[in-house]
Amino acid sequence: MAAEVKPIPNAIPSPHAAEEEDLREHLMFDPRPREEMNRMVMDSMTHTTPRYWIVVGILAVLTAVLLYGVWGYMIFTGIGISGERRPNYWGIFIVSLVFWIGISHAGTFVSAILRVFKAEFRRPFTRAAELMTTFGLAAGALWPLIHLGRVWVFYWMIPYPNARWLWPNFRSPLVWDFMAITTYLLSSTIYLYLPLLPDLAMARDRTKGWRHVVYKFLALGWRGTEAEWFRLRKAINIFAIAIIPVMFSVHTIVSWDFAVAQTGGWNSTIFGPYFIIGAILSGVSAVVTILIILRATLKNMDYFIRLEHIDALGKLLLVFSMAWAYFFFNDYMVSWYGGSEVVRTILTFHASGPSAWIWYVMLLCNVAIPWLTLWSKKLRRTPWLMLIVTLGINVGMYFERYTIIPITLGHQRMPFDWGEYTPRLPEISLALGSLCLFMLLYMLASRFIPMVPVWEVREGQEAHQLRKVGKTVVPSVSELE
Amino acid sequence: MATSVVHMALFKEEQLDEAAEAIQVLRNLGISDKDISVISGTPFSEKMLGRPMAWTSIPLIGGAGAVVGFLVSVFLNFGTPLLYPIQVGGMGLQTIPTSIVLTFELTMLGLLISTFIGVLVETISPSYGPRGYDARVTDGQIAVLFSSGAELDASLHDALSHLGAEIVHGAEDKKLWP
Amino acid sequence: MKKPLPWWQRPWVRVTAGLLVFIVLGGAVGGIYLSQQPPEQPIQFPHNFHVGSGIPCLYCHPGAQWGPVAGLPTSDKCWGCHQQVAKTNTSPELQKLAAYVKNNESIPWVPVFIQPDHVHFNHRPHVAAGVTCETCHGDMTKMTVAEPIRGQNMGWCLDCHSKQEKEKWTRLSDCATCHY
Amino acid sequence: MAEETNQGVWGLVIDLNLCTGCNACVTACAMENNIPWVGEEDAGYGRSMSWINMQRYWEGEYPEVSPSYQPVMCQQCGRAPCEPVCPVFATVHSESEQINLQVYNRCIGTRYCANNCPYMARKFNWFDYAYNIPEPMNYYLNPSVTVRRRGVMEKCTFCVQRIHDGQENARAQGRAVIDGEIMTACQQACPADAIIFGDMTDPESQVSQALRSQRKYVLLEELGTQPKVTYLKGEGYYGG
Repeated sequence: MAAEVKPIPNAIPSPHAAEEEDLREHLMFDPRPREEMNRMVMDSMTHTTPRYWIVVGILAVLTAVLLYGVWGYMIFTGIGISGERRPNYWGIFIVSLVFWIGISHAGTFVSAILRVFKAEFRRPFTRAAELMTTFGLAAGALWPLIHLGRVWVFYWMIPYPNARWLWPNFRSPLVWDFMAITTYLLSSTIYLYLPLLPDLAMARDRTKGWRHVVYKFLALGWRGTEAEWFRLRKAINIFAIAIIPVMFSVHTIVSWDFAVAQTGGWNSTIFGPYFIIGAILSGVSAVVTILIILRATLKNMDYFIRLEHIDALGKLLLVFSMAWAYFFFNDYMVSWYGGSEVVRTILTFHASGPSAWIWYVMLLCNVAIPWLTLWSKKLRRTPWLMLIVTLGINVGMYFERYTIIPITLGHQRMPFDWGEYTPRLPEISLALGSLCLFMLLYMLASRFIPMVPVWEVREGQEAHQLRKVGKTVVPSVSELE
Repeated sequence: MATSVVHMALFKEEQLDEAAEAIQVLRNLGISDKDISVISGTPFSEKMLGRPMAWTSIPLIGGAGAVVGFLVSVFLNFGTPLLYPIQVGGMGLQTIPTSIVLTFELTMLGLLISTFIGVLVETISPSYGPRGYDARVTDGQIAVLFSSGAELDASLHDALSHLGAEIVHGAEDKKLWP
Repeated sequence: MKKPLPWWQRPWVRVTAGLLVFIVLGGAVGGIYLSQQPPEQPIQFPHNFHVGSGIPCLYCHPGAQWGPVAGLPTSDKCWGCHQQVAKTNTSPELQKLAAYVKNNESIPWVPVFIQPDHVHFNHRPHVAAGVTCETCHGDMTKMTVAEPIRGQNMGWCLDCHSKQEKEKWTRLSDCATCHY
Repeated sequence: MAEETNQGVWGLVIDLNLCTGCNACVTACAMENNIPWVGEEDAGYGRSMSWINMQRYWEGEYPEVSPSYQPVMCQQCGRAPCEPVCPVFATVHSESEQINLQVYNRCIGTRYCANNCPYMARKFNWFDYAYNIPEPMNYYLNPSVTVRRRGVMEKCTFCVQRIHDGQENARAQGRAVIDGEIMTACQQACPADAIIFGDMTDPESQVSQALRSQRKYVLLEELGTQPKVTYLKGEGYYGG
């Protein structure tokens, strides 16, 4: 069966050759032997240049100083070194929390939703996206802690029997948040690990020294027996289906942090889906950003990650950008039409207050630029342009959260207590530090975890066939299970 | 069984049909299905290889975990407020809308974690059938392992090499996990 | 890369890890142990003898009747009796008392039963409700210097409060009863 | 101890016609409740801790302007939006005093309650202000009130320590609390007697009488928070 995967020889040259070529590329109809793919992946993993170590070193120092150093200083002096003040009790700590939790939606979206719906183009980059989920959550889960006034007693949010007879308040959205983020972090980490088992076994068989010891431990003695594959398939199926509602619940609950409050501009029933769409928009953009960077910097990745994938994700991005605009407009329209005095003043404040430029940059990056560029196949296949567009979308999404959190908070019901918020240096340093942490973790993982699920790619290549229909060929995908 | 040796017939990745054939040959030569096992680098379902259905208790373990998670959430939502009743914001002590959130999260957490524990336990618990391993499997090769006495060797060897298999006699069982 | 497994076997790693665990655990255990020990007092005051000879607690700690703080006796109060007691001149512990009185100094008693700043305890309602001293302070007929009661935390308070009459529970479980 | 079950519902009435905006209440509150001063820089940045916000609004066009003042403290809502959002029960509804509590040592500093307070009545300890009070000045600290450390939220408590004290005294003397016996610090300090505090369940108390005025209103009534602080302003008369 694998033989049929190969391109049909002597295909009649037709004016549609370019389209055919795309098809081939789309589902990777140019299979290479498994050994070669393994070798390519192992190579990308073990190959390090001095430049890589310099970047890692710089990132490590930056993380240590900008994130942990400043955080430690803040713990010892007080949260006051941030720019927060009455009435802006939440600033970019919470903005960053929402941002990173949003980023973490990408992996699950790519590898669970696309897996369940059998979108075949997902195969080569599921791992890259799942890693983003895990590390995005690792960076995001820091923020609720950084943001606490007394972080050393954060464990009071954990339900456990104690000498105080007190349990957490399960009516508080922050406890839901805590539970949801914990659930999502654990399940997405496991969901990263399960499909990794065969690849870890592959790495185990091809390494020596400390790597071998670690892979041997992590691969759990994977041999590839029928029972093991069967079990893995069952577990992945359970995960793929169960993790989707968990993913939706996480960002819905994050949105409820705002929506359940009576605060003007927050109390909106549409916040749940609006936040989810925003999260997927920023997450998928981040996936594209990372894929472009991986393709450019990681060895052998141009075979696995192709312009076709970026093209396909670009189409998704256009759809999500439109969906985001729809939800944004819906939220705006209903709030504005409702005519509540406080909400109307907030909406006016967003668009014409001293921070209005943030609101306009948000609309520019999230709507205008994607709509103007992503419709074009040619532009979608231009990596540097896609890099700019996707980075722009993430800037726009950051600004969206910034508009919703500190700017809205500054303009509430008591006009005497209106205020503005400007982040101070320590906060900005922490925000940059978490970005450094994310990049550092990702870079380290890229040299430790096989970045391409070779067995999934192989499985895909076996499932795909080119079928001749009349004068052209069409791809067909068979069910493997 | 004590005297039998584990042999391994290695097939190239594209020789799936031959591998399936080889299993049939082994069966015809009187080796029962439980003395055969197939290891591969790509997921082939038992249907493809014409093998008996594998069985797993992972959905069961996952379901049990979900039930445990549900019960824990019921205790946290409806039990803990009674242990020390604290009024907040004019809400009742046990509120159903807020309890749904936690119930969902903890049920899912129970389901997903126990599914993983199921995989972990089943993977590291001892398995039956012939054991053996070859690193070429992760290169996509298909290894058909079978245990048989030494006297069957000649006929087996012929049949299997006819199918294009590379035969490893007395495949060693490497210790793959500490 | 972050997996420390290959270094597990190295002896210095194990020794360091062992030492770290030992220090952390030892520090925790030691801290808890020390917090449950009676502090060093300026005079080894024999509660058992005084209570045994029939002196009521409120004689030396009268504040318990009317306020939050029970009070620790001043040297005047001790001297009121002890200047007439023959043993005062012989016992070495009582020589210390005599010295405090002579130098007109207060006795630097170390309070044993202290509440943290965020807990507001008042003796009066407890005494009025008929709670005996030994319920919270232990049996003083068996102690010389006062010893702390183990695990006297919020759960300990609530445990007793929850055993009171049902209609009092609203007030006795209210956070503002102790925390403001 | 017959009156143990009936603790009363405490209420505060502020007559804005009488208020001159002299800030005596703010000062008295700070002294009573160990409210630290935050220093010039932070106060200018909007981090002053006073539990009473003296809100000043200008009326008219310059130069014909006249200020109006409104002291806004925690409104002790019956259905407080700040309470259910706290993850650790640091701010709860007191069943026995019918006020809104802040338990300082339980607070972990999420600041969610402050966001959710429509009256902006909550103040946050951004730094260890109270522990940086210079040497002789720390003698002003009131031993009946916890000194707050960094990272906790705080707000007006209706001087709950005074309520406790009054109730406890009355109980020890075997009588009910007399109206006017328990005074909040702001009430005590108000030179214009614009602040009235007392039991709203007692129909004869000064608070209940004031509450029958036609001039009464509560802040942001449309939110349904059921505040225990009532304001009197404008034309009208006292009494029902």
